[in-house]
Amino acid sequence: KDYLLGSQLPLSGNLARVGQGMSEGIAVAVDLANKQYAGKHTFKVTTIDDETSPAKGVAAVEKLIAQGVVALTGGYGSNIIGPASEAAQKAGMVYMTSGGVTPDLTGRGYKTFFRINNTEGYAKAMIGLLGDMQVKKVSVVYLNKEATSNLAKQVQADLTAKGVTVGMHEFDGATSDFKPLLNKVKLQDRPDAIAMVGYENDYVGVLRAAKVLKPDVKAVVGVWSLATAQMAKEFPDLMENVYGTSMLPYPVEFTQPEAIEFSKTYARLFNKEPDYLGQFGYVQTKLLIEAVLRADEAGTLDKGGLADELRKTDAQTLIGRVTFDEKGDNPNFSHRMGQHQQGKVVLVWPPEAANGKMNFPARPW
Amino acid sequence: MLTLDGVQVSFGGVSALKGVSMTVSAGETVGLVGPNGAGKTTLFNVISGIVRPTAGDITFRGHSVLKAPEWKRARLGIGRSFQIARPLHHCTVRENLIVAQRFGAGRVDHERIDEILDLLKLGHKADRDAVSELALTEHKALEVGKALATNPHLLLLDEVLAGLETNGKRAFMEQLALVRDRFNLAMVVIEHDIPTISALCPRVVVLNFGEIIAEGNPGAVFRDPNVVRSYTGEAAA
Amino acid sequence: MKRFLVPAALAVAYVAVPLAFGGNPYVMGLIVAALTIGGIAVAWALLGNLGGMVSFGHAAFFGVGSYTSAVLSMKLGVPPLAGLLLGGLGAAIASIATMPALRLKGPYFALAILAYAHIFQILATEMTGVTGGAGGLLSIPRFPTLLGVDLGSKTGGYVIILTIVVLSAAAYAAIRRSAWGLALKAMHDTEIATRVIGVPSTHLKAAMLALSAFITGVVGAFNAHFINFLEPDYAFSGAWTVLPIAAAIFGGYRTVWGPVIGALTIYLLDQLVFKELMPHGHQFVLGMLLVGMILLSPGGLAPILGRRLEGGQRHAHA
Amino acid sequence: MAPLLEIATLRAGYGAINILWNVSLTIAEGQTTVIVGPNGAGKTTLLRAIMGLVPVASGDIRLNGASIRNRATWDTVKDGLVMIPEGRMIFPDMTVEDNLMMGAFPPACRRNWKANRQMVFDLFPRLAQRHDQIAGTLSGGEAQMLAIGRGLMEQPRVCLIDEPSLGLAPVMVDEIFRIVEHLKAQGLTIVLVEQNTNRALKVADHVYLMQSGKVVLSERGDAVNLDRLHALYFAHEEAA
Amino acid sequence: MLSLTLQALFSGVLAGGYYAMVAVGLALVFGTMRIINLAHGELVLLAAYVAYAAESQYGLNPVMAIPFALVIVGASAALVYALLSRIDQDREINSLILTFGLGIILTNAVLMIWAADIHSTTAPWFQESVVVADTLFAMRSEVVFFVGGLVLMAGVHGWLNHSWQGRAVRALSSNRNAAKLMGVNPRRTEILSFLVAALLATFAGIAIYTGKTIFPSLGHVMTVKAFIITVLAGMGSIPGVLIGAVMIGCIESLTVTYVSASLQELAGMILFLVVLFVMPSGLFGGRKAIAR
Ligand SMILES: Nc1ncnc2c1ncn2[C@@H]1O[C@H](COP(=O)(O)OP(=O)(O)OP(=O)(O)O)[C@@H](O)[C@H]1O
Ligand SMILES: Nc1ncnc2c1ncn2[C@@H]1O[C@H](COP(=O)(O)OP(=O)(O)OP(=O)(O)O)[C@@H](O)[C@H]1O
Ligand SMILES: CC(C)C[C@H](N)C(=O)O
Ligand SMILES: [Mg+2]
Ligand SMILES: [Mg+2]
Repeated sequence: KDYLLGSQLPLSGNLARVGQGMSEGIAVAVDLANKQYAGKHTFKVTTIDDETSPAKGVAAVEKLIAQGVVALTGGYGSNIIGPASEAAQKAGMVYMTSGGVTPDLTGRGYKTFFRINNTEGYAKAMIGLLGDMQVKKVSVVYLNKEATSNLAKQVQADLTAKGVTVGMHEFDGATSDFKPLLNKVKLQDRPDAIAMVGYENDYVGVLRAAKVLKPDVKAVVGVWSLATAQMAKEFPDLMENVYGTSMLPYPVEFTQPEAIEFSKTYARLFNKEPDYLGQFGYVQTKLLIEAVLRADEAGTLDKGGLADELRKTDAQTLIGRVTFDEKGDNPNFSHRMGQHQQGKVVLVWPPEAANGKMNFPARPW
Repeated sequence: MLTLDGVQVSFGGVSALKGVSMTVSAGETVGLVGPNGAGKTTLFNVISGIVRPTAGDITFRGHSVLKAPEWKRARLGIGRSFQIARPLHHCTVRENLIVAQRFGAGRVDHERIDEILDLLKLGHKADRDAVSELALTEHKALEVGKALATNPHLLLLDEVLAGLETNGKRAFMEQLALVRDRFNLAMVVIEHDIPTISALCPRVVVLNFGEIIAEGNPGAVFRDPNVVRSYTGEAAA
Repeated sequence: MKRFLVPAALAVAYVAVPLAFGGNPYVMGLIVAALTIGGIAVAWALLGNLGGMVSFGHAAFFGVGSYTSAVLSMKLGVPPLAGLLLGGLGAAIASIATMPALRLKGPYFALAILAYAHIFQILATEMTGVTGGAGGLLSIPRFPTLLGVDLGSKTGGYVIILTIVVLSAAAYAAIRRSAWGLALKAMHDTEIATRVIGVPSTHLKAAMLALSAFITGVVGAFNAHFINFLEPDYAFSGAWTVLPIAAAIFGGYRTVWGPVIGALTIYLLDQLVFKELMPHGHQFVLGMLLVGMILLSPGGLAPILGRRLEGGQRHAHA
Repeated sequence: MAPLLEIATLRAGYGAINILWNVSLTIAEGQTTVIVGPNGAGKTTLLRAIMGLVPVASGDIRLNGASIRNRATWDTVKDGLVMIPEGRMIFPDMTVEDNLMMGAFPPACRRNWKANRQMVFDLFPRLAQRHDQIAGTLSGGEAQMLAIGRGLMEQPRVCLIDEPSLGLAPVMVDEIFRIVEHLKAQGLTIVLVEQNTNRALKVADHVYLMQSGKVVLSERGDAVNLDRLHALYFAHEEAA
Repeated sequence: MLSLTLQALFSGVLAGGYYAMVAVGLALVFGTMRIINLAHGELVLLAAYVAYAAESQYGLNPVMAIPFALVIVGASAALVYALLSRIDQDREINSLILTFGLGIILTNAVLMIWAADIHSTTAPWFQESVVVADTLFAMRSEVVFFVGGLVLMAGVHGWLNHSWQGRAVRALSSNRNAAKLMGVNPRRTEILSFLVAALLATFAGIAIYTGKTIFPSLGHVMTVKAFIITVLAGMGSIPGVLIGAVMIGCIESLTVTYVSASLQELAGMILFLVVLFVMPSGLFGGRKAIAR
């Protein structure tokens, strides 16, 4: 049987890069599913570029629904996912994502909305790592966007509760010179660690400024697209010893068959190492496909049974255990942390997932 | 009607007007002459509000207009032409006058517009597509027409006759005299052609380096040795 | 011929379009988005063509209009339809803050307004209490059902934005025909020449700026209730400036309907045709379209259509 | 004398509007040719057409026997054929000094620019005073002087001058005609368009009268009768 | 406290250097042709991507990539000029749309060729810390290109104001027909100014590639910033561009240091407006003719 999935993602505009990464993961999931169910089912995904615009995200969702997709997987940026998933909810269509982590999204209590990650999970990982390092003073440098400031504030709250002194430094997306900001961190805060919450170009900017100013810290930690193969390759002399959220080590180890399969397929399709967005896109789509099949077997797929079927999900995945609560959130989500070590990414937190020793104290410069 | 009292203007280091005082009475026609760069156009700019004087006062019909913007002065009755014609582009000749009436006089009086067009011999061009195709004479006439359409009491004419052929000049001058009498205007006329000025203006004011150096009836003024040296030159004397 | 053109076009717009596309929310949504751009484009062209002021920051008025209406309806329960007018009013009031810029000319004015757009955006981000900050506002009230018509639906939204655009264009046309319009038109080349014949040019320009801001604000308010979502980056996005300008010039910014025609053409071609042909790089084609248009018909699309209809007599500036 | 510049049945105009109708004239080397005619006769248009600023519809323009009809303005200038336009054609947002230096732009003139500038400053001391002023802020007459001075910087061999006395005070008009006589004495070929017929005829070797885009009179300078010339102007007035 | 301020000013000046390098090409084309080239940022970006391609494919040092970038950017600029010169009516506004369209084309071409990933140089030399007087820190690339940029800008300024060709470029924009009467060939002169702008764009592109990160949508961002600075300077003034850019850079870094990094744009914009309201034609906007 043929199944058509829909995907609405930013392939151009500001979020083009991350949208591209996620769409690659989705493609891998579809490819693997077609292999797994070869002869029985085929899966296809139609992707529409939302051009990093909420209105076009809505239009894309509407168009995909009109084309008869069974469910939606994708979306990036809470601000676009909000209206887009609202349109999906109106049509009773399941919207599965990992591209928007703000609590507002699940706060709406939509029956059709599901996501496998959330702000808490990222915060848990950052705080866990910083806690294990036993740092006393942390400077949080964060972008003034919604997802980033949410996460930064959560980290601040949790760290403060643990008695850590936290300095908060908000910056604007247009910032390209971070020296004045880091100089303030260096001369006024004098922290043990710097926690960064932003996106890739912000990280490069912060790290370069730090490399110039050389503040006396013990660790530099970040989230999202940081502890990735891509960054290790592009910025070899910037990344050494930097910590970031990462589900898989790089290179991927043989102890994880699914991970190996995933990264092989990824390499075959896109000729590069999977990045973290690809992992999420893959996991969400794989879970979605499994639920679609279950619902179809139960005969409820076209009667709105997919959401119920998804809610029954309880799976061990590349990003750990996934279940969904009644709001569609994944309460188990907690990220792992990796560290750049000599061109590789070594998992260092939580201890049970670690595949190497962490360098601490260690600076990138 | 118009009184200038010690008007001074300077542009950066250059002082273009150095304390000019003069009066123009109702119905009077005054010729304003002087060498190039003497400050004649600047004086017009001051009266019509385009240039703010650094010192001095301007009263028009009993009130100081020093602080009034250009458009208010136009509504009070100061009309002017520009040395380089500035028609309202993209409008027909008639529309030029309509705008001037509507804003300068407050309401559109089509009879007066027709009369102005008639007096200035612009009637046949009035509704043609755009003013950019007018010939030089017609541009000059339109400059005057726009000012007239604001129902002015005082008309400032900056070299409206310059560049006209001898016959055209004479004809245009006659039109101006007609207009003046018909609308009972006071006029200040800048002109470099001595016969023209002498014929049109019973009183002449000579400006040199931003100062009035002579004033009086044309016959006497143009024989004044100061004026001859700086302005008329031996050839014309 | 010309006399029947406008009523016929209106009939098609109000009746035929909903009948034809009402069942297809996707296409209807695109048409609404195109008209949203078209509405701003009309407002922009009004300011540019009549006021002689090219603005690079209409997003400022769009954003203020949308936030005004959204916040009023969410916090004070103002009905969305009333919010439209209040949004316009809010933008008009915001335009007063921009009026010192009227002293500026050409690119100086254009960029000053852009600076205001940036400033308003940052204020919207920082005034978390009122605007929800970077997180923005979700679930903004939708339009109600009136006389059995669900204005909150795609077709309802279409009728509202169409009406906004038609009224704006009508206002634009009326001003253009008046003595005000003549004075404004004349002002671009020689502002001083209009001032010395009694035209208070700054007041006229201020009025045009306020009107243009009002229309843009209404359109912004409409969009907020139609999309039901706002955040500073979105409400003040440069796209709300750039697309309308491109649309207006593409369609012919010296005509009343050119901006609307331009917006419909560009947006719908881009989303319905180019995106189909080239899912990833369709903006590339859009760029080509703009370049080609300027080179082939510098006056825009409307003059070409006009020439077709009337046998090519009219002046581009008329 | 062999004609240096020859205009043969020239038609030219602006876009759809034709202004010059089969205009023919010859300009002899070293002579001063004066063109007079009522406003709108097409005198300026003729000069612009010679310089290549107005497209030629038909006819020919020959300099030293070679057609320059299709030559670009900037190449014509290099041949020493120079036009001094009326005062509005200055560079309004450059300084007086830069305006003058632009006159020396043709490579052959660059070497002498300093001496030439001094000459211009001697002729028009007002320009020397205002050398740093932005040209757009000059008075009408000052701009006219600048246009003339800039033209002289081009070291013309053939000089087309358009209404040089426009807007100038009587003293300056005297000065201008003194300059024209001086140039004439240096052997320059001059084409002078003037409204001030009185003065212009005194320097003319040959006179053309143009009317409504046509040449209606061609006579040696010393044969011209001013009254008859003015009568011809009137003929135009009545016809119109 | 003092060293915080000093570092802020130092960083601000260097940041201003980047802004100026991008803006000066835009200002040149505006000052000479009255055309706002909205594709200028994209030309800068193109140079940066050429450097990236050269470095990632052939291991070429970014500085060595300048000649290649110059050829490609120069050719693109010439193409932009060729298209622009075909516009004859409503030049100001139509050239906006034309160059805006070209900008979109370039951005998307970059996106299709190089994808949306961020890039920057891998050569460590550029990223080393340069310390002045033990208190002022900078990245080597910043210092090197700041100094280089100053020299280049001074050269262009000198060319524009003191060379025959430079003067012709200005004359042409002031009065086209009059310039022709002076023997100026308009096309040749204008293309020259476009090529000089391409040279500046290339240099700026390499500076950005070695000192910052590049991604496809950066072109538009740079155009807007450069435009703002050009206007702040008073359209067409090269020293003005440098001063305006440094002012913006400093107010931003001071705001970061003493208020908040999220308000730096706000501070820059307010400075911009304040300057314009006091000087309606920019810092060096020049004297304007009044009516006559
Ligand atoms: N913005 C300015 N900056 C510097 N000087 C200026 C400015 N505007 C005018 N001037 C100077 O002021 C003087 C007076 O100029 P004005 O135009 O009033 O002369 P005018 O008497 O009308 O001369 P003309 O008969 O030549 O038209 C001139 O020398 C002129 O160069
Ligand atoms: N750019 C233009 N476009 C259209 N028509 C023009 C243009 N310039 C001049 N004309 C027209 O061409 C005709 C001839 O003008 P031209 O300037 O050649 O006359 P002229 O003999 O020099 O007159 P004057 O003595 O007034 O300077 C006039 O009717 C004028 O209106
Ligand atoms: C983790 C990321 C996918 C979060 C995303 N940047 C957001 O806007 O919510
Ligand atoms: Mg004057
Ligand atoms: Mg003439």
